[in-house]
Amino acid sequence: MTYQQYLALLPFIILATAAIVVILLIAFRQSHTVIQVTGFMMMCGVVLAMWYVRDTLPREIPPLFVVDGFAALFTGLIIFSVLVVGLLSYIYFEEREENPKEYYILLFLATLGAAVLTISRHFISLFIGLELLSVSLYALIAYLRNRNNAVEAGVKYLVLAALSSAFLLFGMALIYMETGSMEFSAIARAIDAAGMSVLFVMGIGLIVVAIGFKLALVPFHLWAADVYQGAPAPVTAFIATVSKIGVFAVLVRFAEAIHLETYPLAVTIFTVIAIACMIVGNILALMQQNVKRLLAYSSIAHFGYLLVAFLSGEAGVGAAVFYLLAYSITLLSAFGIITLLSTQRRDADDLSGYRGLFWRSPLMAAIFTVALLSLAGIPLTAGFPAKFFILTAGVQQNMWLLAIVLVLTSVIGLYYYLRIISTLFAAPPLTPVKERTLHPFFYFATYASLVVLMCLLAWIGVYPGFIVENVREFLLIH
Amino acid sequence: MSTLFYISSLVAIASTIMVITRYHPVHALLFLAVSFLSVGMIFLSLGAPFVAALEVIVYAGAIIVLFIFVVMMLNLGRETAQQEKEWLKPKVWVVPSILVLILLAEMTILLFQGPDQAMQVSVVDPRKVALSLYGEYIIAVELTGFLLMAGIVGAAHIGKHQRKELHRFLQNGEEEKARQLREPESVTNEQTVLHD
Amino acid sequence: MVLLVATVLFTLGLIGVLTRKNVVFMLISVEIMLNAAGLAFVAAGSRWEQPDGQVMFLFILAMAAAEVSVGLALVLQIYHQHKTLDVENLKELKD
Amino acid sequence: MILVWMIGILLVGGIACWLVAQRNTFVCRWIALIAVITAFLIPVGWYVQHQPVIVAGDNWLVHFQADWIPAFGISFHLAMDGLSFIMLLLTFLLGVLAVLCSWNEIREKTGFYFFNLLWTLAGIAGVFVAMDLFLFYFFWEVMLVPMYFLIAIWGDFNRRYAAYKFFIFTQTGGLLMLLSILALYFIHGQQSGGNYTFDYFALLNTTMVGATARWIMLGFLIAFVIKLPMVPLHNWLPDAHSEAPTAGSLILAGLLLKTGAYGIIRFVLPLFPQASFDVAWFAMLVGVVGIVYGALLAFAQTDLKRLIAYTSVSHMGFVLLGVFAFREIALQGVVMQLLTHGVSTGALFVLAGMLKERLHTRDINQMGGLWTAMPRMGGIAMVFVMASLGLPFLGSFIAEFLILMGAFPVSPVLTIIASGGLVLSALYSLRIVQKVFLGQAQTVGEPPRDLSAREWVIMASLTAAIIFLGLYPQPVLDMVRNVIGEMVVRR
Amino acid sequence: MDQLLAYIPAFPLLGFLILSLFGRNLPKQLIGVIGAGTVCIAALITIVVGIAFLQTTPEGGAFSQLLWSWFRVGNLSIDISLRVDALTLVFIFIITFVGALIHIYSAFFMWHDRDYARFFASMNLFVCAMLLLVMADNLVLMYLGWEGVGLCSYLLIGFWYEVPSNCRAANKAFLITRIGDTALLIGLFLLFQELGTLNIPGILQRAPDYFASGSSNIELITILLLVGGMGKSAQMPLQTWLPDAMAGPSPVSALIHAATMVTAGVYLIARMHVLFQLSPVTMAIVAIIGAITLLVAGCSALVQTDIKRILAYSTISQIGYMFLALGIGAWSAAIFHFFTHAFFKALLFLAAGVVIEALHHEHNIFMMGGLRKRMPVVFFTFLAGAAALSALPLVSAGFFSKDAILWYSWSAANGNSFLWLIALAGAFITALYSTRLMLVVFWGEMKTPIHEQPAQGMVIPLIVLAFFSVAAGFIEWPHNMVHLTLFSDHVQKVLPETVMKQGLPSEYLFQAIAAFMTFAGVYMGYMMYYGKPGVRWQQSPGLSATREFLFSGWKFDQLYQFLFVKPFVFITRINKSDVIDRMYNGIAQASLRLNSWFSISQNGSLRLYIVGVLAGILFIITLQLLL
Repeated sequence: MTYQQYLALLPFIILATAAIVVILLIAFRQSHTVIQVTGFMMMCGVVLAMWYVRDTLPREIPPLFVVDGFAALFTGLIIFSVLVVGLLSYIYFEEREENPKEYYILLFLATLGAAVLTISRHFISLFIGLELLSVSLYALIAYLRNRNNAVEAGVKYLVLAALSSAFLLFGMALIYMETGSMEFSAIARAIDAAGMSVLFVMGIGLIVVAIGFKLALVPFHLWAADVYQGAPAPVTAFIATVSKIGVFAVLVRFAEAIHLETYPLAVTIFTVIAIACMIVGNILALMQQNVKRLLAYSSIAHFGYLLVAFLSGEAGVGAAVFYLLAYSITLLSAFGIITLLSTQRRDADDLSGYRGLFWRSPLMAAIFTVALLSLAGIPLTAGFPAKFFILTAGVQQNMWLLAIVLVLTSVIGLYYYLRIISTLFAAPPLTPVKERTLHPFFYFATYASLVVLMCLLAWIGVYPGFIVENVREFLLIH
Repeated sequence: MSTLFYISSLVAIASTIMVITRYHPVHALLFLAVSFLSVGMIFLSLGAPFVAALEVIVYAGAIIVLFIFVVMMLNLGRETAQQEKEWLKPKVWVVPSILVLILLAEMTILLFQGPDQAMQVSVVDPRKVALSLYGEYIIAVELTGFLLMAGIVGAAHIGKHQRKELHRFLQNGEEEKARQLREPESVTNEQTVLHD
Repeated sequence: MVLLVATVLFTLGLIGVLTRKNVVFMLISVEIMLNAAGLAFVAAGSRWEQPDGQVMFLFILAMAAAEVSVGLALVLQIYHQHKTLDVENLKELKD
Repeated sequence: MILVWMIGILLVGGIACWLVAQRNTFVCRWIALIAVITAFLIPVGWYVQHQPVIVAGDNWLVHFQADWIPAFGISFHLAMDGLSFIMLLLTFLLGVLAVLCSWNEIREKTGFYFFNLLWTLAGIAGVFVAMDLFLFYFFWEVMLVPMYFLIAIWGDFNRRYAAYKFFIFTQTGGLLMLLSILALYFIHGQQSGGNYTFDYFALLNTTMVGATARWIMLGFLIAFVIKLPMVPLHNWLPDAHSEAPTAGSLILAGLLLKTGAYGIIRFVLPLFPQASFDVAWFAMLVGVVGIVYGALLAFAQTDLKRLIAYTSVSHMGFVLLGVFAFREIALQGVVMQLLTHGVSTGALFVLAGMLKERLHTRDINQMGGLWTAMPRMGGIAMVFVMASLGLPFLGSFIAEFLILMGAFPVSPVLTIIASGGLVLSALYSLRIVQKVFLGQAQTVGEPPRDLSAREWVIMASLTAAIIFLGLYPQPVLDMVRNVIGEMVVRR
Repeated sequence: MDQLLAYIPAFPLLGFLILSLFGRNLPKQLIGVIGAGTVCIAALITIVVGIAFLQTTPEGGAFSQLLWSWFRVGNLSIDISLRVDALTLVFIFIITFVGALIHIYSAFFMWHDRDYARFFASMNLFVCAMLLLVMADNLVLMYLGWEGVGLCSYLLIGFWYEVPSNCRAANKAFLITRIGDTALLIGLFLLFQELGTLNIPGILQRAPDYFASGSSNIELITILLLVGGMGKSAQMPLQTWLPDAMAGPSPVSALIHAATMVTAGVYLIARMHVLFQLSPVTMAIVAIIGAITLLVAGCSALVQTDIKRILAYSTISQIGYMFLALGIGAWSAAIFHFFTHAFFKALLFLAAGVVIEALHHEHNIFMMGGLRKRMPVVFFTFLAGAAALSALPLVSAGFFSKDAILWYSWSAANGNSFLWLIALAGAFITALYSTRLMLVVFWGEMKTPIHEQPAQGMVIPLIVLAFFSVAAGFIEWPHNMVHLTLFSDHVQKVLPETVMKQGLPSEYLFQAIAAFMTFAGVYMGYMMYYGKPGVRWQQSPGLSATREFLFSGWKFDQLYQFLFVKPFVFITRINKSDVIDRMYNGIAQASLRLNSWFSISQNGSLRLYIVGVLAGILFIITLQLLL
């Protein structure tokens, strides 16, 4: 390993260090606040490091990793999401858990896993990244083990994740058996040389199970709602954003390496899955009264949309990145509101609790509304250009079926977003809800960051050009 | 060599069937040990002595012990067996089994569709593995450390329990938590030792 | 041939996960599946005379250990809270 | 640049209203009023300045272009021709009235209300001047959201249902249009050798054949006819109109429906001359069905606002009939219809709102004999009822006359059936007067008061507008002559 | 002189504007002065214009004035411009002159009404619209007037809006005439499509060259115009609205539903005579419709008991005469009958109004009686009107006009004996019901006490009208008597001369027969009703059924109710909630159903979730196997 390679890995090393640092801080019995601030700084450090090494990219670290613009983009997205999740976590855990510190270890480890996924170009790194993410998530989901059926959610996630990992491994083994290599590009070369084989395709099929599980694609989506509901709100936000971004990144990299679009079977499978996601996700959400579950279903649908971009090949990558960015910001602000509204007893996931929020707390409701409109893909919010670019990608590749299903299902989707919005603006219940005034500083900071997120949504919604240009620029680095 | 493979394969499959059909947890775990051991034999027959040893030590040794430990701790004995017997009615397992068997059949067909390679046995010695592990895959090893750390921290946190009323078997919970912490660590140690 | 064995083991594990209601048994079955996948890797490694298969097996081993430890911790919690290990009792999160 | 100013004033005014309302709702109202009036005065002032230029007949009067998302060939391109100018005038006129008629009606959450109102108007104004298809779609959606809030928050009892329905219907159309826009974008891009752009003027040069053109055209058309609305895609309209607050109904009926017609004239016909000609007969048929069907339904209603809403369905059928006749006379009639329907139906909705304010019901069976107490309102109502049934010397007649006259040579049978709609329109229109104003006075409680000064201003300006349009429509016709002429030539 | 034209409608319009905007704040006297005064001024201007016209016929046979260009689109160019030729002059004279008299009368008649201003506003608007109708230079402007008078008719029939039946009558009137109007409108479209213009002179000039006589297009156009005219003029089968329209105040009935508006159809056909002459079939239809109508309405008039309904049916019947005359090409006779009819029918309505007012709003003639002595002025004026209606020879204006129609119905080229017989029968019936009306109302015992005597201002118009009812006929004598044909000379500047058959019997014979029929009618009425209170002869069952049938206006209302109204109301009622809505609700329901199905999969069971994963992999592998 050369200096250059180490340099390229610097952000990831910092990320790993963050977990260690937290352990040390715990060992030195530092307070929650200190850990939080340190973690925040470390994450900022990661971003800075990423910025610092930007010019040296792309850099390969054979055989496991490659750090290129694509990875930088996705890692940036992940770190950005984690920053917000961390912020949310503070006020969330401070009053709920007497022992919130290990949480940060797990959080940073999971982030590390997701970040590793974005740079992996080898089955081993893929697998380890994925497992690092999963194992941390088991614990994170069940972190508040006495509350909210967190343990139930944890067990469900664990069993299914382990199962899907088994599928992943078996699929990888089959591919390895066929090609004699676990490196994406080597696999592609081997396949080019030897031609496509049955085992190879079957291996891909099995890998789809694991990826599908992580991304909560139909029919591997069944866990999503339960886990979203059971997990602590910031963790849910984490699952919905970071873990999915990481997995999606590696999926795209793998697909690009082996030219997935040349396999009709894979295309068919993904098309069917995309359509199923869009339909099932949206339909399931229709009557849902639990906001977290509803967001779970909506995220199923959103990954259906995202698959449209994924299926459009190279043209779709930019769209997908943009979409993920918009989607993360949106979801983070939504979960931010849920976190802010959550009480000590339970998460604010019952829709009836949101009744008339606009008249009690206009700013919060405005943030939530903007987030929901963005999810629905309404102009002036980031969701609109995001969906637009995805449709552009789809139409460009003449995927009319997908495009039309996307359109029609987004219409169904509108209904439930509007349902929440209507609730926010409905007449408030008579009993006044007491305002929480704990931790004024962090409370304020969270609030402020949510406002920033909202503005970001609006800014991207109105002027997506900046992001588009930058994404393009980054994607050219490879 | 291939005789060894066939015999151990049959043993592995048979004992695995036993694992999933046993009512008593301890019985099942014992069959699991058998299964792991026979898989270890298969490894040997495939020319991978190093992993064969690891299979025996870690899987059959550490992991099964961990299971047995929990089984013992929760006192999953005859009552559980009785319960399992009630749960495992044919109507519960028939449909899933048929589905899975269909899957098996399909996968088998696909396996045989693929080019049939004659099984060749070439020994990959531990040295080669070690070089590879600490050569190109060194970062992966480091990451595995983090993976295990996640496991430890997670298990440690979740294993704690705040309830005032403790189950009678769990009154000395602290101790048990400490043990749990220890188990995964032992795995890391073993690895480190093995690669030295 | 090895793959066939691995497949059979894998599907047996799958049957186990599906049919057993006891969480511990489910975890055991998952271990079987992981083991089967490991077997496939080792077989592949030996086919190509590479150490990579065995290296992968090592990682699987580590992951299985980590997973089992968290899993069993969860089993303990479940037993605390529900006084049973029946997964059918874990149905509070639903539509 | 004036176009940007117009939209910008409304947007900023909206935000200002919201912010100020926390302190003082009175000031908030005045801000809203001043913002809209300013926006109204801008095109008027411009007209006064540039009258000779307009007469000289340059189609495109004002241009504004700036980069927006250059990577996708999206620019912030606004432009105004005669048609846009007319629609803008209507928009701001009704906008002023909408603000006025919400003056006392909205007592809660005033700031947010005016924010939504002004933003809706801004969106509509944007739709009328956007010359970049992406931008057009953007504005198309921007006008929806605040409108949704207007219905969902300040609406009547069944407001949520109505708001959903409104949003979902229009959004369905909108997204289909988006698909079509994209398809057009790529086809044009490929034809012009990689010049991917959403610019209207560039896309006009796209050549398409056969099925492609038809499918793409249908995407646009469906979006527009949902807005129009066309039977059988009209179902959002009665609910939305009847549940919306008065100003909401006014804007819905007066402006939002017009965006659909505007879209057809501006985009469908010029972009797909052949394809739209191919469906013309069918579209005319559906238009006629709409005329008759809407009239039948209007007659049956007992909810006043619902009744008026169905009359819109009926009247908008004329638009479809006229547009797809591809005759200059008919198209001119369509433009007139847009204006006059906006004024007359808007006025009827305002009246319905005033009645509701006084009687707390929309059920016409519970009204009657109101002329005695409110002769002024009765007289005004008579004017607009007559406008609705197409009495000459009111603008609606000119519109319907021209449409039918233009459509007659194209399809006499359909035109004759459509003319039958005139008889039906008399049926439902007279029913309004009869049930509400004539008959025995209801003696329950105090008689409702007649129009206040503010209401009088609203109604008088609408009345003046409709009579002016009826007696001297020539300025309007001159304004759009070139636009329409070009379209007919294109075909 | 051309520039004066606009003032004729402008003054009533001014009156309307003032009264409608400020009416309720003005004192009643002022309202009356404005209301009646503006029309009187219009009448004066008309007379000035008329004299100028008669002195020197203007170039092109008409005064015309372009006010402004209404709309120009493509080759369609419509102006607001007025045109007064000989035909129009007759009409505007009647409208303004009779209108002025009726306005003066109303100023007193309506004095006690609460909505005095509204009444005059509507009346003024009506006069304005009616003037526009007849003065219009193009058919679109004429249509404006056409619809405008419909609106005013609607407003005035429903003037006393508190009574629901009045409103129903108003609605009915508007709707039925609207059907005709729509046909007229379609006619305009067709006309424009063929000729490319809607200017009346242009049409009249181009049509003969463009259309072949009897071609299907011209037939269609003229039939559509005819239907328009039938609606306004209450001809079969669109006549049912007129009797109900009597719900309005009497001056309204006099002005709108007797003198002016209902003759708009006559005007239209006369105005478009060139087109009609090109289509013989339509001409025949016009004549037949006129004939049938005059008979049907006359029979109904025989049995009515409401004084105004009698007059209404008689109006329908008399307009039937006019249509008959138009249909046989006796253009000037038709217009002449319009001219005289306007006077005597307005007179009759106004007088009836006085009677009704005097008897506490009593409409039933059998509750009246013996008014001859008590209200002599009214009696004599009414007598003059009734005489003119029944066309008493030589002493009434009605004789001269009706006799001409009877004569032409036989002798004109398009006439025949059948039409003549019907017209003759009509004359008999007319005389019969006129006599009945006179005898029952003015002779016999008094059954209702007189409540008040008419004001002086109401009597003067009656007397003026009575004078004209007697004297108006003297300007046009039958050819065989005095050679004085002022009226037809005047009208024939515009309208063609009637084409006669060859070899006709002596005109005296026809006059004698007609006179005989009239006297026979009078005599029969005298026999049946003189001194016989009540109507004992009606009590036989067969007759009473016939009476019932005639009384209800030949059951046309019931027929329409059954054929059109009920089905229409039924359809609208069942579809009130919009079937299409059901479809969308169905979609929504289906989504919700799907939702509940999918929701089953989210039952929280981990094992089910695993089955889901299994299903997924099974799907993938099976797909691979199949592909």
